[in-house]
Amino acid sequence: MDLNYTPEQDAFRSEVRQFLQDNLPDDIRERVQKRLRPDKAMTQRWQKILFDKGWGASTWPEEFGGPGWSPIEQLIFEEECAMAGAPRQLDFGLRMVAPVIMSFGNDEQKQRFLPGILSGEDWWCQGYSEPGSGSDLASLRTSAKREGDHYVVNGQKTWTTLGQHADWIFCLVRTATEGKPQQGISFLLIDMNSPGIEVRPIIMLDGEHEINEVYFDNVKVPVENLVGEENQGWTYAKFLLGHERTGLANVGQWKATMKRLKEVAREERDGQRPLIENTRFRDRLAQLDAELRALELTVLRVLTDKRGPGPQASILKIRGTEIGQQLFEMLMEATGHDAIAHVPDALELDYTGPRVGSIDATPAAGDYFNMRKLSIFGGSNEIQRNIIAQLVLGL
Amino acid sequence: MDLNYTPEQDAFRSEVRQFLQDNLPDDIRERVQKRLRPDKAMTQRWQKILFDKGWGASTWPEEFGGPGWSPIEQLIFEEECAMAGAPRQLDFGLRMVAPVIMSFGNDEQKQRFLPGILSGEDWWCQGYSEPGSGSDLASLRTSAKREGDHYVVNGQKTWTTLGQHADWIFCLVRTATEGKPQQGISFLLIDMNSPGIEVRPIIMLDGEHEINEVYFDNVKVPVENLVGEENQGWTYAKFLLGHERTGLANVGQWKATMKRLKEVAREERDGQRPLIENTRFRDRLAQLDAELRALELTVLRVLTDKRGPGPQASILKIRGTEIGQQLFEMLMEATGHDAIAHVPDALELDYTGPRVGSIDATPAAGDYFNMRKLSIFGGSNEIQRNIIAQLVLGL
Amino acid sequence: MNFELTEEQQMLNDSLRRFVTNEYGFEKRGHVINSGKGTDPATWAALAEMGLLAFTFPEDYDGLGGNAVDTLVVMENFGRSLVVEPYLATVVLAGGLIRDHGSEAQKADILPAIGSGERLMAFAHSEPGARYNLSRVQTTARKDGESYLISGHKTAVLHGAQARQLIVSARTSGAVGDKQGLSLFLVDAAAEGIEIHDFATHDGHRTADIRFNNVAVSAHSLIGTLDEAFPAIEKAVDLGIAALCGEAVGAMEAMNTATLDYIKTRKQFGVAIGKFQVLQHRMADMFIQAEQARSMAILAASEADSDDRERRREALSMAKTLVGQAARYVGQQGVQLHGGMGVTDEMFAAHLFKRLTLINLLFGDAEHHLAQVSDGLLAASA
Amino acid sequence: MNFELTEEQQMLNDSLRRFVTNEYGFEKRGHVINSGKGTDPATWAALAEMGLLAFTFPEDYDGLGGNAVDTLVVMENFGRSLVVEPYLATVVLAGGLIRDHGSEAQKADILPAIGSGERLMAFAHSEPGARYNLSRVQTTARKDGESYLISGHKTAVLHGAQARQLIVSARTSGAVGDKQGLSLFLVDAAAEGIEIHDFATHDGHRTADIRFNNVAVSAHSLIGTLDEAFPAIEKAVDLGIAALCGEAVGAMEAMNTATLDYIKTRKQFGVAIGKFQVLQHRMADMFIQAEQARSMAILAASEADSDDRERRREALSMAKTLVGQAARYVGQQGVQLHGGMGVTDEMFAAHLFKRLTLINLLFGDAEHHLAQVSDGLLAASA
Repeated sequence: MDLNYTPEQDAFRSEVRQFLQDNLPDDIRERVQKRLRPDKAMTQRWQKILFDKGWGASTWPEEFGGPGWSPIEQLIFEEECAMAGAPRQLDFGLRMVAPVIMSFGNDEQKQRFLPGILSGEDWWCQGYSEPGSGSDLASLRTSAKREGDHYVVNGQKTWTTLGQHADWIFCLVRTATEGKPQQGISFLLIDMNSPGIEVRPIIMLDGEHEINEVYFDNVKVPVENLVGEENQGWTYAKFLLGHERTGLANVGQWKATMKRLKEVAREERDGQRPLIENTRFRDRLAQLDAELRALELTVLRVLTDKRGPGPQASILKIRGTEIGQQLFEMLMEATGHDAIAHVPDALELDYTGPRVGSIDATPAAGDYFNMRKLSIFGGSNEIQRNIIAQLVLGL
Repeated sequence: MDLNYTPEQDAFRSEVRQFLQDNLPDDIRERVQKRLRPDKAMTQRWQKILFDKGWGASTWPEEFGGPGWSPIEQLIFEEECAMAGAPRQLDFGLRMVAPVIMSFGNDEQKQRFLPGILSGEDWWCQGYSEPGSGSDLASLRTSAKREGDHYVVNGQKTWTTLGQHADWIFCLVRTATEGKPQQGISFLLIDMNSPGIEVRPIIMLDGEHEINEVYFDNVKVPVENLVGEENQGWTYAKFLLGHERTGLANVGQWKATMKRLKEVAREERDGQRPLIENTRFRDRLAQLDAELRALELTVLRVLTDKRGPGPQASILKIRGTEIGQQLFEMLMEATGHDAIAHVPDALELDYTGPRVGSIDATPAAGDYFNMRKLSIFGGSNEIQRNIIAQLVLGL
Repeated sequence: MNFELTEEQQMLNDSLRRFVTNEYGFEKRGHVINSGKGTDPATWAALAEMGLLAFTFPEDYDGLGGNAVDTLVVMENFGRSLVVEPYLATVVLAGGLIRDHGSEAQKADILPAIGSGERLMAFAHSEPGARYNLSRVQTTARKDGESYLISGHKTAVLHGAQARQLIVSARTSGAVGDKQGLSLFLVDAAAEGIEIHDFATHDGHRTADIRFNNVAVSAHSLIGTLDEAFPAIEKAVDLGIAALCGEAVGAMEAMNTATLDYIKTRKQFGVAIGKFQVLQHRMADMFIQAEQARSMAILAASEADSDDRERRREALSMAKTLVGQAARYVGQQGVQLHGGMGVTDEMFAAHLFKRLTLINLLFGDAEHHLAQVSDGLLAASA
Repeated sequence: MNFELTEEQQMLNDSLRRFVTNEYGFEKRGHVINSGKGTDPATWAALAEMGLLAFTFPEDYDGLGGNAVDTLVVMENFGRSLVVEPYLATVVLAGGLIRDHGSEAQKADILPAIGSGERLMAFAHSEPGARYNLSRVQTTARKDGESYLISGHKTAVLHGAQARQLIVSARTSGAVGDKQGLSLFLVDAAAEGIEIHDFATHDGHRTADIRFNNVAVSAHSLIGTLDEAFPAIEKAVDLGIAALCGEAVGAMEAMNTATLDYIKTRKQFGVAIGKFQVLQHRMADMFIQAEQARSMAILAASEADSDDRERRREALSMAKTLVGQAARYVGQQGVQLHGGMGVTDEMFAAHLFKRLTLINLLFGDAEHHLAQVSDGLLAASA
């Protein structure tokens, strides 16, 4: 048992850090660190820079253009990126559809789709949830009927994050109605420019446009866009949900957020003293800091476990989202009543108008509101506890 | 809306306080305030003193020898008794079986049983739970078979608090096996000196003998000891459970405990300063103090509500027990590692031997352990939340 | 000891509840907010018509002689429908200050004008970096002949840009942080040297950032006693806290109702999700929290008018602590039980959550007030 | 970076687990406790036989050169079966102090004697009213010719009455509360002037209250450097904390296993109570808490031997905070889920709960250590 990083891992960390220092554009860094409104161009620009370095997909094996890093190296990379103020890479392509294509797609699909994901040229979104099927995903009803060499898709998807930018959507669709609801589901890749697709924005409680509804009206999808076998999509979805949960621990991101929270606590004033000198506020910070450390160690334990992450990964989803939510709650509470003002224009980099309080107050409440999604999306935390109870504890 | 007590209520409080000052024996007060081991003689002595004053049963109407106090007066009486260090009166007779006898018993039963309860001469205990039926009370199996002018009782009761002292036990017994389990239950009063009854102690986790198992082997009970109608016992039991829950808020008791906790926080040392100057400890005390205030006000709201306590009373049971448990947890933590020592002899009034730490450390951990029962007995807090969800919220 | 509303309060409650239910729906509220004006003239006039804007003023000034319990009744109804009118700023804070500390002339001029709905007011007290420390005032009022010149920077001024007059706290002596040396002035919002930035808040209200640059006011503008304004400020804030506690209780009730409705109808895995025991217990806990908060809001309202400072402060800080915690719990869990719908702007629950969140942040969050209670225990033991 | 046990540790773990499972059942444990002796000679000899009592001592003194991670393995197994032997007092605390700070002669005399099982030791440090403040020492050691005379009152001395030798902290200079001026002495428990009161603890261990009345010890009894013992005391306590964290993790695992078994078999309303979703989620939370605590126990063990004070203290206080909180949660909920049975002395769960409770109280409870972490943040920001 040795909790120190090896010299090789330390050297790797230095290399990543140096690269970030040299290559992360200042305007991007500023945007991220000030928690301004993200945009598509920024994400794509950064993805291209990583791609050019050969680091476009930290989790991919070498054969598909990944760097072939170990799980620990992936974690180091993510942490350094977050700490440096790099934007989050787009998970939907890199970490969600790509592993499915790699594992279940055919060679043609791999050659056709993976390069665009890696370079960031193709923007992917997810078509899983439907208005009637949230936690009960298997009850989905969007249908795909085989007609000759294509499927005709009808139905509606929802909670499609960043779908307004997307070139492609990966969908779970119903190709058969017999048997259990889990049977008869297929995994389909759909061009967002296909006729019959309409994207409608859903405004979130923070006033931002991040999620969408996607309507399919007789959308024709070539059969070669079916991944794996027809009616086996549930298997791939479950495979993918496991992937998603490990990522949702989000330790690198939260360590960067914690660092910022500590800075904010030093910068914000509590009357005659810096806020960090307020024992009550600092105690809560300390509690959260300890919980984050426990989460980090638990992630490392899972990553180095030769048996790989099992249903225990649900712990990471639960704790990761709870800690993330508390971090943003404290960031809001740190700025006190300055956080009440809603100044959406001030979320742009070029904003020079008036604002209330420090720059940290501007995104504070909006971010807190937005982060409530963490315990709902990606399998709600209630569902995660069901998974632990049933699959780990056998209840 | 007026949260002040009326002048009449203030005068009543003064009268009670004066009576307690004049009549509560010092040795009893000392025993209670030092949280020493309770004993039967002490409880009976105090009950007799109250009885002689006409205050033996604060909740009883005048026709049965009660003082006919309003709910607010009852609360004031309880609070003053607790604050003065009077021992708790025995609920099983006064507040559990007595209301059932008053409401459902016949005149003969009222005349026969109520006076002994009021004077404290008769010690009552409760025979509800059985090894197989905890929260699922209706599944009880102790049987009473009618044979001529008596019932023959066979079976086993458990969790019988202070049953080792009891003269009488009120029991739920099965008199019919058809229909739903709630049907076929009868409410029987049984003389603990009847042949065939055996009481076996259960030692609790604090090492004390407080609860018992009671075995019935062909115990003959005269039919005139049946309360109300045969097979209608479930109705009476539910009536009684409602009574019990209101009492379980225990506000008077907890206010006295809170007062003591504040004193302990001033008396215990945290190195160079009194513990109360430890901000972290004091903040938790303040939180609990606020919660207790909220509970008190909620009790007063329920008591003055003309519609009477409905299933909302479950809130009082939940919050009352949670607050009580936290009070004793803090009393333990206030004495720090001094609380680890287990010195059972020191729970007697005449103990003069060595102990660890202050006198408050002696009962600290044992009381904390013992109080875990609060959220389990009397309808577990899980059951109470079921009641709120189902009966209040209609879920 | 009783918790009943008076007949008058019951009537007030009934008519207000009818009004917000019938005239202040979700859509209407959206229009008011989107107007950017911070108040809806028709609604404000209707509230004046009902007598609400004068309820807590003395009868000599066209009021009804009401108290903080009446305010509780009003705010609870506002909370239920998330009314965004400037009632707290104008009636509770500014109106309360004038009522309790104004000169005869000030009362005669202002209270009837507020009561009739024709004048909006605001209380400009907080300053950047002060957080919840009420005595941390850097704004100064310098005597200049017969007038005072006010300079400084106020923030979090609720409905400040909508007000015709501002009540401004300023230091007339003492050092920053001293409780002694603070004074209150009545300032015309249109006076020279005032720069106002108007902002929306996340919950559909308005807040202003106001700079005073040698703003001249006459000596008659002084409210109460020179240098002795701290107790008045503290009490005004306590009245504000009591009002917010009432509003929070109404919003929590609305959140619980909305959530209960949702989980009774929303189906997953073939059953209404309200059949899942975990959600049942969550809902029970939300209900318990709201009930405890209601008890504390009643306590706050009963003590808010009191001049027994120790007792009032303990009660108000206890109330804001538990109400803030309950607002957090009920708000978060209400959203959680609404699932994905809960984080969309189209659901009332999301707006209830936002208001509940901001109520916790106004006039001191739960942690701040717990610290007040805690430090009060230390004082009591000394 | 790896979390695997070495082959040696794996063997240790396997043989110890076999031993406690086969030889240290509930009934056996009850007999040991009821004997009042605080140790079972046969068990202690078996532990010595396995090499456990010498595992963390240098090879030069018949040890195996192990570290706090080995102690973690041992303590976790002890926690699982609630072994009440004086391992913490003798091996971890006293043994650790001698190993790290003893003179050659002290090491040569004591370490092999501990390792072979023939000598029990205890660490007498805490004093009445000190609570968890390690520098709050009033006991004095006064130089008297070539000896020291020790006077004072020590409390919460784990297995103090069973020890043949005590390591006693005493003030040789400075004022009460100073970190400077503390020294450690080796004292024979049978020395004149020592009065020992032996007490049972609620969890079946023993604790002593010890008074020293001019107890004379030779200058050779000094352990480490005169006046400079504070860092040694702090580190010994950190080793103790790491050991307790390991024990807690074992006890939590046992509690979760026992509770899971119980709710899978206990029936109410016609079904196993483990079918109720609320209990399922409770159990999931107990499992999560235990896993997080395990991560922190590993951190504690990895840092406990470090001489980098800041880093070690932060890690150990973070660990004790989260482990203490987890111990509280898992202990309380384990009892709750056992229902009435959980509060009876006959259930193993009740004993696990008691031990978990006392572990939180030993060497600083969760709140104490959270304050340490918190104040460390302030230092880091200064």
